[in-house]
Amino acid sequence: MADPLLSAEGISRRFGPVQVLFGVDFDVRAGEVHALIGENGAGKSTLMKILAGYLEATEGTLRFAGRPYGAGGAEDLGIVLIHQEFNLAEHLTVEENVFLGRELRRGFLLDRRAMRERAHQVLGELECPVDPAARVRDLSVSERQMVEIAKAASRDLRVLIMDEPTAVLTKSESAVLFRLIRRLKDQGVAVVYISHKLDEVKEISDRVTVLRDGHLIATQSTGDLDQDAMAQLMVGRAISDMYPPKDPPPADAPVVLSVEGVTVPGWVRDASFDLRRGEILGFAGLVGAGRTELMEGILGLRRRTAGTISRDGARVRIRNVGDATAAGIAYLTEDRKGKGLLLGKPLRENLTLLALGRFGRVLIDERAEEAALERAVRDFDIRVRDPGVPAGALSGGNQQKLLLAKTMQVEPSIVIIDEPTRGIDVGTKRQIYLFLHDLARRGIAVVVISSEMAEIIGLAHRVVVMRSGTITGILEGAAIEENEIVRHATGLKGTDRNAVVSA
Amino acid sequence: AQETVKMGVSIPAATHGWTGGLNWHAQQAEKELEERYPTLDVVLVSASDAARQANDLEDLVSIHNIDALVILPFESAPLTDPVRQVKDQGKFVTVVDRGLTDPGIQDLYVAGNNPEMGQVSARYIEEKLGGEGKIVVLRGIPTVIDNQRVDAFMKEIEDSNIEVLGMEYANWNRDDGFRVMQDFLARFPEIDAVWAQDDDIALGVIEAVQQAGREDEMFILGGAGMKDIIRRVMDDDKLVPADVLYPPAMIAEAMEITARHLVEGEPIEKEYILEATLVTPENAEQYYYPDSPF
Amino acid sequence: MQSSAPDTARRPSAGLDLKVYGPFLALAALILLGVLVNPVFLSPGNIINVLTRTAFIGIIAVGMTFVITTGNIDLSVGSMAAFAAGVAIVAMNALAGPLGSGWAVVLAGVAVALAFSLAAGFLNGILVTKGRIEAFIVTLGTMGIFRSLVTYLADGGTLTLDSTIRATYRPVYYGGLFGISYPILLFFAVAAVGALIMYRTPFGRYCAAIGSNEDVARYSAIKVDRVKLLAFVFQGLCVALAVIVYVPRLGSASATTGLLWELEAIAAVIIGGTMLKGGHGRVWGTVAGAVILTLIDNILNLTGAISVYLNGAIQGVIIIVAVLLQRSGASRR
Amino acid sequence: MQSSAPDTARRPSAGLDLKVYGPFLALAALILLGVLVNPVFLSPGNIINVLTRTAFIGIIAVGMTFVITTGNIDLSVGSMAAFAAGVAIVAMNALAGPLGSGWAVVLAGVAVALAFSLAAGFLNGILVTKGRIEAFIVTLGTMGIFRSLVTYLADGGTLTLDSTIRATYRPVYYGGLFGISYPILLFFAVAAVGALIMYRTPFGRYCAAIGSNEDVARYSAIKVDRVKLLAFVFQGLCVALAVIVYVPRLGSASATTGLLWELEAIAAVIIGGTMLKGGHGRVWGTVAGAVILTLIDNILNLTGAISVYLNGAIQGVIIIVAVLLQRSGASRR
Ligand SMILES: Nc1ncnc2c1ncn2[C@@H]1O[C@H](COP(=O)(O)OP(=O)(O)OP(=O)(O)O)[C@@H](O)[C@H]1O
Ligand SMILES: Nc1ncnc2c1ncn2[C@@H]1O[C@H](COP(=O)(O)OP(=O)(O)OP(=O)(O)O)[C@@H](O)[C@H]1O
Ligand SMILES: [Mg+2]
Ligand SMILES: [Mg+2]
Repeated sequence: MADPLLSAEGISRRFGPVQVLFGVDFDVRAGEVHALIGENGAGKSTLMKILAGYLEATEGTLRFAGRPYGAGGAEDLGIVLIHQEFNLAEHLTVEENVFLGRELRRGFLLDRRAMRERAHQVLGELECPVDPAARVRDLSVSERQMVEIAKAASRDLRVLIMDEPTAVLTKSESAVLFRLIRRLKDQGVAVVYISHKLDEVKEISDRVTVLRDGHLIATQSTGDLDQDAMAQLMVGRAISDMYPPKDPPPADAPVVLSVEGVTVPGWVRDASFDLRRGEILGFAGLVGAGRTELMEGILGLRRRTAGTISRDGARVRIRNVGDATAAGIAYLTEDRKGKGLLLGKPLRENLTLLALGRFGRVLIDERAEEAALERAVRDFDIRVRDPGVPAGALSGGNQQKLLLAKTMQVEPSIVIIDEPTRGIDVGTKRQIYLFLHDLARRGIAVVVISSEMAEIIGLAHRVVVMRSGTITGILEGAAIEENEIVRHATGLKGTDRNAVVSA
Repeated sequence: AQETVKMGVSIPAATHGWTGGLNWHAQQAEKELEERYPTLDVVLVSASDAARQANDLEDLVSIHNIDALVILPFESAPLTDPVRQVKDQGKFVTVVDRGLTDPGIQDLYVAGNNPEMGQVSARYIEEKLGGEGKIVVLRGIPTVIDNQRVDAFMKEIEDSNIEVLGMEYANWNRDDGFRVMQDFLARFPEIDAVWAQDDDIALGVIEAVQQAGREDEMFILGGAGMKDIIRRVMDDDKLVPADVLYPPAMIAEAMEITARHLVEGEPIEKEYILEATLVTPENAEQYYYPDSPF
Repeated sequence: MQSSAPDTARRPSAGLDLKVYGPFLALAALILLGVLVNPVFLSPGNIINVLTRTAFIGIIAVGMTFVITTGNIDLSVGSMAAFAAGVAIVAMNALAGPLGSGWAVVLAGVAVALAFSLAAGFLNGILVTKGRIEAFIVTLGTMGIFRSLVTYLADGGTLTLDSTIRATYRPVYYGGLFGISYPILLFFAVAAVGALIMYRTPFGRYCAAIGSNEDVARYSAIKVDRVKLLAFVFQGLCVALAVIVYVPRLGSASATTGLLWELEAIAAVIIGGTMLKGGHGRVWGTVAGAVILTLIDNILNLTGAISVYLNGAIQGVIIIVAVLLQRSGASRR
Repeated sequence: MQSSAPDTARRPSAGLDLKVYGPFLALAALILLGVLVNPVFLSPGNIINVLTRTAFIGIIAVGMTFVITTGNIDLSVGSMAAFAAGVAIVAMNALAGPLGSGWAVVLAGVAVALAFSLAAGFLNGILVTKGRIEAFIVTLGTMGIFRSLVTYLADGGTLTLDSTIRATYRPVYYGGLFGISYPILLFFAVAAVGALIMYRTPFGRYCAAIGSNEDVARYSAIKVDRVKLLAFVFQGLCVALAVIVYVPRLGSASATTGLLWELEAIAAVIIGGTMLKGGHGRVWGTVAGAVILTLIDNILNLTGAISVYLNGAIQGVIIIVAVLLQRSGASRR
């Protein structure tokens, strides 16, 4: 066995009073993919930030090729971290971001052509269509993630650490990423791979390390583990049947939301669908299909040029989120950091921001807020040791939970959730599925946009498939299975709008 | 030993040339008077706006507990009441230059005469032009002083054939004088005289005129008695044939008189009006203080 | 952005706490200095004087706290004040005929001042929100506009309140309750209300939310434009209140009234611990900041020692040191 | 915030393009206005005058563009200029003895101005980076300090350059090449270099990156503090250059020299399309902005039509309209 390229011994880390890592050992060899898994808040990102020199360890030593190195040195050693939370300068262009801090130059001046070409090439290899001259702030989350990957890939790497890179990617993009990882592997790069998608872990990794509550649980070769075993190690108990049994609403259930011919310029053309009481309606499609944009159009967050929206048969005017909330519609954005949470503000203020009106018209009832926070922490199992910290201090998955809790504060009768389990561990995922299932049973109508096929298939009573801005089909019953969805998503099938496919 | 007498002096901060001179003369006088009268203590404060000057008056009374106040008001109207308050606490009040709206307040008034200054300037220009010609006027900072000067000036030339081509504010500031004059020169092909009203402005104007090479076409009349200008008058510079005095030294005079009255109990008359003297090559020498910064 | 800074994220409470207490520490230090320089400093008379004159800037600064918290800025407050004062004076003098010189006419003047300031604030707000122009530019423009309107109104000179009306109005500045002058009372009333709005009402929360991330605010059903607009209108209101206690003091308005007040107000806000980038508003800090600024002037007057020319330099040094003191405190934590 | 305004999302370039061209459109519109007002406007003499005048503010504004791009601000430039000019004049007068009144002494003066401005910029930078104080406060403080130092130096009056030295130095302002004055040439040289640095060197990118997201910059191994510090020093350099062409104009410096230049410089930058919050620097836009500001003034002086009192108002209106024009253009796209 080759000895490790990068190794960490007895790493501990505390944030003020709270300790989040307890003497963790971890190593990765050249040409190996080492997966790191664990529940939300287990300490994965923290550990990786320490390896990559973004955080100091409270205790423990780091070695590279046997030689100890400090936080400062990581960059020069070729240790690169792709952050779980985006780490791009929004005002700058893709190309500027990719080369930020290590620009190519000719003499004093930037060699802009070279950089543009290089950026083009790297993005090309990642099959990512974005223009290097585009501003990052104009990109979608998925594109941003690809840019992050491009940024990392364009360096001369020795160790590549990826913190949930596929959380915001669709299958096809993930496939591209895996090809990249394999190539790097062959070049002898050591890869650390964090993910909550255990199938991916199984597919790509050679070894798996499991963290739980900041403690090292096990490090084993992937061959010896199946997904259930991994899940069990993570959560500490067995996880059976991820998805609760579906019980669709009766066919005559009233239509609570009906969308007619909505067009969002540049994004969505003439989209129509109905949503029934107590129904879970899935939205599938490739990145850029425009699902998010359609929903944002409905919510009045993007300009609609055409289309009508009816609640319980009556037309409603929705010009902004306020109107939507008044109409009992709540939306959970896919862009947690950019549009979802105020990372600098405490949990309480984030939780109640959307529903602040309910916590006192004139003066805010802070006691009620506290109560709400306690409830939310309980109901959504938000793992935070000190509720005083700002939302930005939560682990990625726990931020997602907080966002979900925030959305539910308005007690909507229609919930639109964009990527509900983005960055959420298997155990909690199941909780969320149960939660959604439960909402539907209580007669609430749920729309789920997800890039995880399994999630759509496992949850949705009906599935709307979109492709580049148009609805290509609405699947029901047995028609809800992978091939059928992919065919519609890729345009092999069904273009006549609202062709209801069932079997 | 004799118990000491405190004299508070409140003046505008040095925000342009003239007030700069004012500050300098005040400080000179402070040094000199404190030497001459061991029992006299002078407290000098300067303020950058009317409200602040009112604050200073409060502080002079409440903190320094002065016996007498010498003030050159930032503006007449707003400071009338604050000064009255000082008076009401039984202090001796000397007002300099800008009269309060209620003259009843002051025990002593040492005044420059703004209307007269405008008048004298107007008369000079009028006769030098032989009663007719085209002139431009550069005004100071929008204040009562500026208005008094300009109104008097306009009134004086009313019934002559002098045409005022243009009027702009130059804020008693060289750069603005230069800027405004440049544009006047661009705008008017023919200018016979410039009333700059202030020597700082005048200096800017001179540069602009020289740059345009139109020195021989016009003359410039400033005001105040800044040494550089007096110098030019002395060397009878055709471009600056005269100047109208409005000496910042008046503050020193006021302090002096007040001090003498306080310490030696010397009797005083209620008003000292320093008339706006016209400085010409003939009498220039006697108004030239080479060592003053102004 | 600053929000997500990992290091600040790590010890959020610490940093904030000091942002909260820092200004008061600085204030305490300054008071100490004052006492050392001259014991008279603590005489009730002096204290009252200082606080009373803080009132104008202080009240305006409270409004500024909201504007800055939403991530905007208002450079026009100084000339807005001059303008409102001017209009009020003209109105009162004009109405003296019909209404006599009693409280009726004063109230009329107050009403006029209010109306104009609110309108001015509304104008700023509309241009920023609907016109989508940087607040800096908008208020730079309106600053010039208001300033020269008052110059125009005064024909370049000074607008003076009719002395008989003045007599009626005077007590509003010089009078008081239990030895505390009305301006001080108003100042603290405004601060208290401001603090209540900032910390306890949805509006305050919304201002902070918008200042820290406008998108999140929009996605959270906050009417971003309306909140911003309201912040500017509230600023207008504060200016009006400041004017109401200013006019009886000097009884006049001119082109130079309120010159550079905007700078002082902003400085008070920043010294108070509010971030210029927005997202965090500290009303009581602003109060401390305003008092600090006036104290500096006052302390300089306590000592006849230094050359008058150097006042500005000493002010500058004290301001920087005062803030440095807070920050270094922060890092010590 | 504005960043992901939904409707712009799809067309990344559009909004920016207008930020780039907007100022030049506004400039064109203004020139048109000027011609209509008074044909003299286009006379070579006037054009040269206007551009020459713009030089000071323009050169300083180029530096300001960098400071603002990094998300900071520098209020001290005006008094820094006065201070540097003052010190340079004193130095030259003092050195006239040993060095005579030839170019030697002028170069000495230039060196002194450079030294002082760079030191001043360095001071600002250090206080902002090491002292971790908001740039607004730091530079507000140093503004007061420099201003009153020059007042002190001049005894409240005016520092005047010895006339013989002046004679040597004079051409630097009034002379030129092919009818184009040196200040103009310097101005465009500085702008060109500034643009090169902003768009073609890593430093320029780092400034933008820091202004856009400081953490990201830090994570990308950018020496954030050093870059900020350099930006302030560069600002100092620009001030020095402005001073070098300013002094020979009137050969004097006083307490009023450079008053409010900071405001004009910042306005020029913002009108030029740079965002006050940082992240985006537009050097050529700044040049346009600076010219726009002087033009407004020039046009007003060229028309006798309006009451002098209202100049400020018209300036304000034009500034707002000029920017409004850009924005509305943006939304039309
Ligand atoms: N800056 C911080 N201040 C305080 N606590 C923090 C900070 N950063 C992380 N934590 C805490 O450390 C713990 C581990 O966080 P970390 O992000 O490493 O979890 P994770 O394993 O990455 O979870 P996820 O899978 O959700 O990303 C969490 O409880 C989190 O609240
Ligand atoms: N073919 C394309 N044309 C234009 N933009 C595209 C295309 N493909 C991807 N994009 C980018 O993808 C983004 C849309 O991705 P987004 O992820 O929002 O789509 P979606 O349908 O909401 O899918 P998901 O919900 O999985 O993100 C757009 O912002 C756009 O920048
Ligand atoms: Mg994580
Ligand atoms: Mg989406």
